[in-house]
Amino acid sequence: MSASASKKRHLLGEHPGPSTYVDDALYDRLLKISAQWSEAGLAVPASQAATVTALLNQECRLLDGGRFEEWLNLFVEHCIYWIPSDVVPQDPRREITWELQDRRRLEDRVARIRTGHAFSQIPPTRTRHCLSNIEIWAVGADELRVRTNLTIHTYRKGKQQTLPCMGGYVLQRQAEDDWLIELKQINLIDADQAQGNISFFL
Amino acid sequence: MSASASKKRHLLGEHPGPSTYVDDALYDRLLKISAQWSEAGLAVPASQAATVTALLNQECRLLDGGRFEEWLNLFVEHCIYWIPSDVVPQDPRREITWELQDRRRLEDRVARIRTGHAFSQIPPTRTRHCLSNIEIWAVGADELRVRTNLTIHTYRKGKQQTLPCMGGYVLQRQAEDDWLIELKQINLIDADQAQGNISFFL
Amino acid sequence: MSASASKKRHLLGEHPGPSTYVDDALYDRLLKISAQWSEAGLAVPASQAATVTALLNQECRLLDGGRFEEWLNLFVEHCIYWIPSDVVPQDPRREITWELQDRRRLEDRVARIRTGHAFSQIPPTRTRHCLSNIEIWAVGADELRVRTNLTIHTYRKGKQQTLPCMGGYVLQRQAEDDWLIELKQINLIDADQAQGNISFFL
Amino acid sequence: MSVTTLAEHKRNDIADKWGFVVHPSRIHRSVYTDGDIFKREMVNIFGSAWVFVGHESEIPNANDFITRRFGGRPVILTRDSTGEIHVLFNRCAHKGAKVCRADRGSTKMFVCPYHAWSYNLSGRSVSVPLRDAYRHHRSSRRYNLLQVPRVTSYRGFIFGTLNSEAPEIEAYLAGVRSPFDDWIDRYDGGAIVVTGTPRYRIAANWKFVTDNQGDGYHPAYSHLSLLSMTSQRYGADRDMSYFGGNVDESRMFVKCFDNGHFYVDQRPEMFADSAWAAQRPQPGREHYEAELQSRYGEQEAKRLLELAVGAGMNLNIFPNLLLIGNQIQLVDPIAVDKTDVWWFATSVADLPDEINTLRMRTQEDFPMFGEVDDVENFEACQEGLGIKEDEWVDCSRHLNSPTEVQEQDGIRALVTSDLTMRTFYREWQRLMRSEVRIDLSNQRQGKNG
Amino acid sequence: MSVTTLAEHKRNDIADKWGFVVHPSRIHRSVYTDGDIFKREMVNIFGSAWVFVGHESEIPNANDFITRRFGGRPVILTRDSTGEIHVLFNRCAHKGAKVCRADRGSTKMFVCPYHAWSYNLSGRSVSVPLRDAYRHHRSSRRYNLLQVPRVTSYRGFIFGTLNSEAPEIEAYLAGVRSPFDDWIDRYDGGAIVVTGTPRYRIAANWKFVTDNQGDGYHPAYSHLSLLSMTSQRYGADRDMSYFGGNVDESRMFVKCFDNGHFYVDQRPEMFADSAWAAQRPQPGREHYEAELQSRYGEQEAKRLLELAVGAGMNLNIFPNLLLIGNQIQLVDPIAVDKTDVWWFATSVADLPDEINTLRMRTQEDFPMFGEVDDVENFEACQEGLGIKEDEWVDCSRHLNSPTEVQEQDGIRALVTSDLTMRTFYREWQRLMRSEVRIDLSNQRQGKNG
Amino acid sequence: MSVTTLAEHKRNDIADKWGFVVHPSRIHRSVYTDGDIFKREMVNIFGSAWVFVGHESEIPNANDFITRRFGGRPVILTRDSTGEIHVLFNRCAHKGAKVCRADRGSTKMFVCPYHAWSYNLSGRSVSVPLRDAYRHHRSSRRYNLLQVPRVTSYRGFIFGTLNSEAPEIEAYLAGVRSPFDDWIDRYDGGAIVVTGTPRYRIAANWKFVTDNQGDGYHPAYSHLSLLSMTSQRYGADRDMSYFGGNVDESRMFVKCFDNGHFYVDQRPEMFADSAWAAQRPQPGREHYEAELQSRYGEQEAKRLLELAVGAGMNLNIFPNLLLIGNQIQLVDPIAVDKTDVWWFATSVADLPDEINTLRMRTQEDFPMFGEVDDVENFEACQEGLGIKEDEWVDCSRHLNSPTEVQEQDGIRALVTSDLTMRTFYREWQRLMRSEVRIDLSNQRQGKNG
Ligand code: FES
Ligand code: FES
Ligand code: FES
Ligand SMILES: [Fe+3]
Ligand SMILES: [Fe+3]
Ligand SMILES: [Fe+3]
Repeated sequence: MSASASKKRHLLGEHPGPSTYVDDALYDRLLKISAQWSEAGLAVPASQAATVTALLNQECRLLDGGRFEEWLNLFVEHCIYWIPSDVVPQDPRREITWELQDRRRLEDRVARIRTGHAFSQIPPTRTRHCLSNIEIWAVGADELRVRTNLTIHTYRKGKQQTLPCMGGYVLQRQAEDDWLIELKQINLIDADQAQGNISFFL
Repeated sequence: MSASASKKRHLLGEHPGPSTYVDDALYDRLLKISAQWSEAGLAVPASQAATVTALLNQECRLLDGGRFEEWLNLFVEHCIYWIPSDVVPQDPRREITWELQDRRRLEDRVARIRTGHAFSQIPPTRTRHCLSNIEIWAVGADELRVRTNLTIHTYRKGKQQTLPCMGGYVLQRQAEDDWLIELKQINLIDADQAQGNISFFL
Repeated sequence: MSASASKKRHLLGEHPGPSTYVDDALYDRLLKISAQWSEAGLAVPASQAATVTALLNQECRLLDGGRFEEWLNLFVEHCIYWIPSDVVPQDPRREITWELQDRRRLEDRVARIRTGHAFSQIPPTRTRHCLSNIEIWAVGADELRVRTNLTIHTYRKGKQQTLPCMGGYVLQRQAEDDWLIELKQINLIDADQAQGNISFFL
Repeated sequence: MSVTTLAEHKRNDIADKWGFVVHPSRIHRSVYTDGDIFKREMVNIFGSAWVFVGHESEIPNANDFITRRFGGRPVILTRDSTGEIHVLFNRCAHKGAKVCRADRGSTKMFVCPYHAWSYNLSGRSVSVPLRDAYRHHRSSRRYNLLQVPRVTSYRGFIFGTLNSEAPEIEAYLAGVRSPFDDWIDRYDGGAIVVTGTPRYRIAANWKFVTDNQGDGYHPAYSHLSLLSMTSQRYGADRDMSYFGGNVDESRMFVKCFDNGHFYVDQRPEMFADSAWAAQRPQPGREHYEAELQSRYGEQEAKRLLELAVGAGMNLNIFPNLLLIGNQIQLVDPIAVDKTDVWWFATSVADLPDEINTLRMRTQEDFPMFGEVDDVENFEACQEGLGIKEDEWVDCSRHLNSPTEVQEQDGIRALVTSDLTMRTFYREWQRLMRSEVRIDLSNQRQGKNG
Repeated sequence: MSVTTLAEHKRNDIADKWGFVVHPSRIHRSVYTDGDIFKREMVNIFGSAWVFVGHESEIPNANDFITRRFGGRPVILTRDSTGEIHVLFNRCAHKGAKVCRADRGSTKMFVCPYHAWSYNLSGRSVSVPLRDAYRHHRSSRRYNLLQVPRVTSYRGFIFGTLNSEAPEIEAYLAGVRSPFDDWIDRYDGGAIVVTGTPRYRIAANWKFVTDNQGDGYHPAYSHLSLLSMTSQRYGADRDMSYFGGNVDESRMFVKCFDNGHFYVDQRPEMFADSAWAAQRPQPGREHYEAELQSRYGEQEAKRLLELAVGAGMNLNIFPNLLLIGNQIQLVDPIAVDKTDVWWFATSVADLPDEINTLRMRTQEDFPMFGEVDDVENFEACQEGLGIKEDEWVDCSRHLNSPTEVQEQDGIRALVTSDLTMRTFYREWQRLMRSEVRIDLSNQRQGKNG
Repeated sequence: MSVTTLAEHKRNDIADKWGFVVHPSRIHRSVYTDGDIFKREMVNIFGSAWVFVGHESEIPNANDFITRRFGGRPVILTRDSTGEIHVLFNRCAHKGAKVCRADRGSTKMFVCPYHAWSYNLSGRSVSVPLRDAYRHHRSSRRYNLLQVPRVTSYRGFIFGTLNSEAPEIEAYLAGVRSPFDDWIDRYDGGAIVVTGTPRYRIAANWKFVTDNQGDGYHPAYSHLSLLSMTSQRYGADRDMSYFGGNVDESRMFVKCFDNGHFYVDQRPEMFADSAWAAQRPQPGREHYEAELQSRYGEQEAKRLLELAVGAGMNLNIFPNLLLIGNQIQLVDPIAVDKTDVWWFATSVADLPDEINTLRMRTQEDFPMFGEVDDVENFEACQEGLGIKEDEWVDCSRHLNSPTEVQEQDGIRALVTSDLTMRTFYREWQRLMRSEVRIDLSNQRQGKNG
């Protein structure tokens, strides 16, 4: 488990401060990262792979358990959660997405669910986030990229669904062997098609 | 492959002896274990993880191959196979389960299929047991816990289904690097909902 | 990534030379290999497992990206791609398969798609090849066997499907830590049942 | 346009369709396969008979609720703040949204998530936001949920009917009341408590389940794997072995009553000696057996252990309540070829924990070892009856047999007799023939009392 | 056979079915649940009214095309080589194959993949291989694709109708034209450009979406989570907080027009002070705000930022075009209980990039924070209306209220009035009552012009 | 209620519906899309014509069986202990369960898993447990399975019919018998053996498959990818290249017969020179070619290799048997828009193993390289025909062409002529017009012989 993550930094419901990190440089970076998922770099050493895999397993486990505040703690302060609405993700400045959230709005999403009146999640969508084909490589000393096949099985109101996705993660080093998530990008297999209730966290 | 497992200890059809290990202490232990799947402990070393993963892969492979007698040999003598009927598993002394089997009744289940008249399994449900998000940690010197996302794909009578589950295993050490399964707990994503034909082994 | 694979050896569209390696010896070998997937051998060391897993992840990634020429480069010259039409694969000399392709015909398959008129793949089937339960063992010094559960999620024309398969790979050593695929065998869970549009690469 | 067969052709021409499809010795396949007949059943059967909805122990406290289907209609089974039980239509009086989205829970009121019209657990309107805009509605009952107008609990079993002319429940139960009471009274006043309601979804018409409930002919064959495995592993003369051979010569029997009810009595065989001794072993059997013996002594332990096995009766209370072993089954039709079967497990208050623990494991036996094969056969029947040219389901076993005995409260027959089916379909036919109009409009008129 | 209720029974007997199901104060459940009514809607509503198909900016250049459904019919929206717009039936004139298999693209012609009959983007036949074998076809128009005979663009919004007697679009829009123009003219001539068309599939009848569009009663309740979260995290008096309390006392109102159109005007509240200031914060808000202020100065930045929030109007242009905030909605019925709702996001040409970037993030707010709960309620209504015994959907809010004001071009009413629904269904009823015959056979006769 | 078009409106009014939907030059879309028409087809076509069920080599030995569908009905194709072939309804005579749950196998009898009524492979009752209780059934035939009353093998091809008045199979085959014999006799008496029956499920009406079988117009276009790839990689003049250009000037032709049968003859082109030489290469081609040459010499090897490629004929034997290349196709309708197409691969007894190995690889070529595109087009037609306003499927190609030649046993026409479709639908129309009543009740009367 990430050491940084275990320090709880956010209480939802506080008045969140301004969000200034979502600028053109960030959008440019997102586009560049997005285009790079098609090639994996040199695999990291096994021990690092184990650390990273543990982090992602935890991420999935927290989501599946509905522990969204703890889940948010796995992300760096200046994080992005991105679900493009096209199969080849376009520049989110010029095309709408399913979701492109900064930390503040991720917290809004969690806070909404916690009001007890988020009817689209009453009852909640049950999920099982399954990772496979995990490829991990370093970009510089303090950044890791993780490309996965993320298969999300869901159940709600008598209906079971499978959402096959590419799950792309960018991790930032917090300490020697301690990483947090900067970016979680989810490419739905049918990103450009009609979606049902996707008001849970993918 | 587990060294212990390769020693065949049971011939089905013999008159099974009494089963005395299912007592209140065991039920208490099951409840405690069940509540602990939400947190993974410190990951075991890579070499141990490889041994355990090999055991679980074998378990899946034997099930998918319909080799149930060999599959039973992967379990310790005093084993439990548990499929709760609620999303948050309740005390099986006070709430019915889909299955809570000791070794004797697991053998009954296999023996039934082997009679050639188990119509619910004629033809057999074809399965593909897929493991992901494997987290392994030790509890003391001789016990391991393994938490997985167990996705079971099935095919029978023209119908394909996917059963997303949490698969929780408790392993007991038999020798230095040799483990067998004490508990296999399967939490169906829709454990509290109507089930179709689940008369195969999950 | 496989060093050998990065050397592009084939340009589709050239007049392919004769194919002489598909002979009775090869068919006998295929049958023998096919019968051996039910038992995994001794797992290879972790570092080799990492190399192999990287190769297979790349294979999946290239398929999912529609990069079929690069994908072909992951196969040895004398390769086979085999999808039996029965649950227990029969001798392909005496029973038809869904596909049993040598390199030449695999190239034909790719070339067909590249004509721009392969209507069964207009639009293309979107795929997500997910590997789990990976078991890797050596057979002699220069051959590896890899048994996987290969779950292929697809999307096309508004319809999502899951194809649960046993994916069996035989790898041949090209250099010290460099392997290519000799055989990819895909056992569909419902190999003996009616199939829809499977004109993509499984 | 798609008439195939002479018989179907005839059916279209004849006046008494229901007389045609239900014949004393056979049932027409369309009764199981025709979507229009199914739709009529939801009105004429489930809108007319007393329908089983749930058990009081599922909503033990004031403000408890669970959701169910009532002949396909989404309903909420509630216990209101005064303890009274209601079966509310889960349908907002405003624009029709389901007001309750949970499977179960406890609440003072349901607030419709769309415009916040709210209702208490009696179905009465609590508030309508900005209600002034509805001054034209003359009755304040306009804002109530509709509900099943007659709801009753027969000793913990909750029934409801949409039929204002239905007889009282006791009269409705007729002769089956006595074995029903037997089933309930087995524990010297110990109250039955539902401890889990697993559900199976089956791809077959709901009446295959009720047909099977009275079918003493099938166990030796449909449950052959169970019987074989048991005798292989545990020797002869174990549980259910009495269904082998010529079972009609056994001491078991069926008994059929008015209004479509019947039951099968296995007790004369099952409890001839010790049912506990004959039972396939449950997990923990020997441990808890020893525990009980040491605590209560041999004899009392023996008595108690006999309560850890099934009741030895298969009751069918028309149309959708079955009692089988220690379990309560609710048959819940979803479509002509789709049914949910709810298996309510039961514990008994005041019995030792050990007995209730054993009961849990006992009640997991038959569903996994036996019922699964029956369900496979129901689904195989549904498929087979898809063939139009083979039209009839036989229910003529022991037809007009001299072995039938007219007793005071019903007819007793051999255990493999199809008299059970004939009894069920006679009532079914009567109801399907009738013209049913359900009118609940008075619930929205006048004053909230 | 499956008539349940008195009202349904009556409906079968009465002459004016459409008069029965649409009543001034209530709508019958079958309007939302009956598959036959749905089929008729595809002809009588979507075959008769002006149907919204797409926006010109989706096919900006000659030879561009996208595919859509037109009341269920697969169509291709094209801009031909001369720039003219067509709505072609995606159905080969030969044996009926879909000729276009892509969702969008640019091409000179569609070549049918089966026998290579080809068509230009006007639907005209380009070539028929070995055409000699068809000498008996007298008209060369025999080889054309059929198309929606009347297609028009109202200021970028493309409508088509199968009805040769439909009025011109301007007349059809009637009073809604003025707020529609307002919506379009918000940017001093800056052109609206569609930047993405995400789609949601909902398990509910399409009219729940249009009903909701004019429903000023629901926001305080259906969007309670959004309002609570906003006030918890960002304080009172933020976006949409004006829907709380007695919203009928707010300055907002609805206005209803001929031909089924209406709109809800939130602008009096939303833009009372700064809508931008009240907006829940978007990702990048503070950065881009600072950027704009430093580039354009405080005041111009303020003006511009007000264009990064929604328009404050909910327009309903009968039957399937909605304008909501900055987004265009196309309501696309698939089955009686299945609908796709397309949400076209918009940018504005000539506005600074920063504003358009902020607009993207603004337009991601409501779909994920608000609409999802409405959709949940639509689906809950679809389920609830499955109950036959509770037959009516209420639309009587502020019925015949003295607060209604007949203005020159329409009727103005309180913001929670169901007058919007009543307006919609009056037109719906008129069309459903009529006998519609669609005859496009002339398109295949005579000479290609 | 949902009538859309003038033509549909007219259809509802006219007496001769079947005359309307099948016109000499066009077929109405409803023939492919109307569920009621499909249901009638299962009776009037599949209950009346000789239906192909399977090949003798699939059940080579006494007691072998396989399961199939017969116009939707689940059947068992058996070879009984005396070697006689039966097509049994897979439906128990008791309560209707499918008695056989396996896809194939070998057994002495089927024991119904529900109550163990058992049947031999002739469909005759073997035993009924505790049969005494059925004394009232007068005939022992009451306990038999129903079966297709007339079953015949034409040279290994098994056909059955429910029509007691059907002509003998030879008369039924009429003119197609001769090319059918040609196909069978290609191997100098070498017997055809089925070696695998892969099945494709397609989302389209079954008749698109039969229409396509006689369609010599489509290959150059629908199979363009195959032709392009082949010429790119292997040069011009390879397999099927003769479908390019004006194929009507080729030596190929179609020939149409009574009773809906027809065939397309490609042999004049395909075997003009060496078909083997022109064939796209199979895996192992060069190895086995060399092997055969060294074993049998150049000339005999050449002769043998010509048997490793397809037969160059497309036969359609009404309604559901197609021969294409070396493969047998069984067209198996499931729903109006869902069809299984079985592709039986064939080996030939007595041919060298090398040839049969090559045949396997040859038979894997077209399904994956060609058929997949046709299927895509069938499904695209099914979608396109969903549009009600464009009503007709054209089948007028070379209508009334002077190039048609009436020969003794049939009419010969140009290879792209739609005469094949016109032939099929003339028979289809005749059968759909008739009133078919299937009565198998006599099978349950009298004595088991
Ligand atoms: S639908 Fe329930 S309050 Fe409006
Ligand atoms: S169907 Fe389009 S060209 Fe034939
Ligand atoms: S249904 Fe076959 S034996 Fe009873
Ligand atoms: Fe039973
Ligand atoms: Fe809303
Ligand atoms: Fe073809």
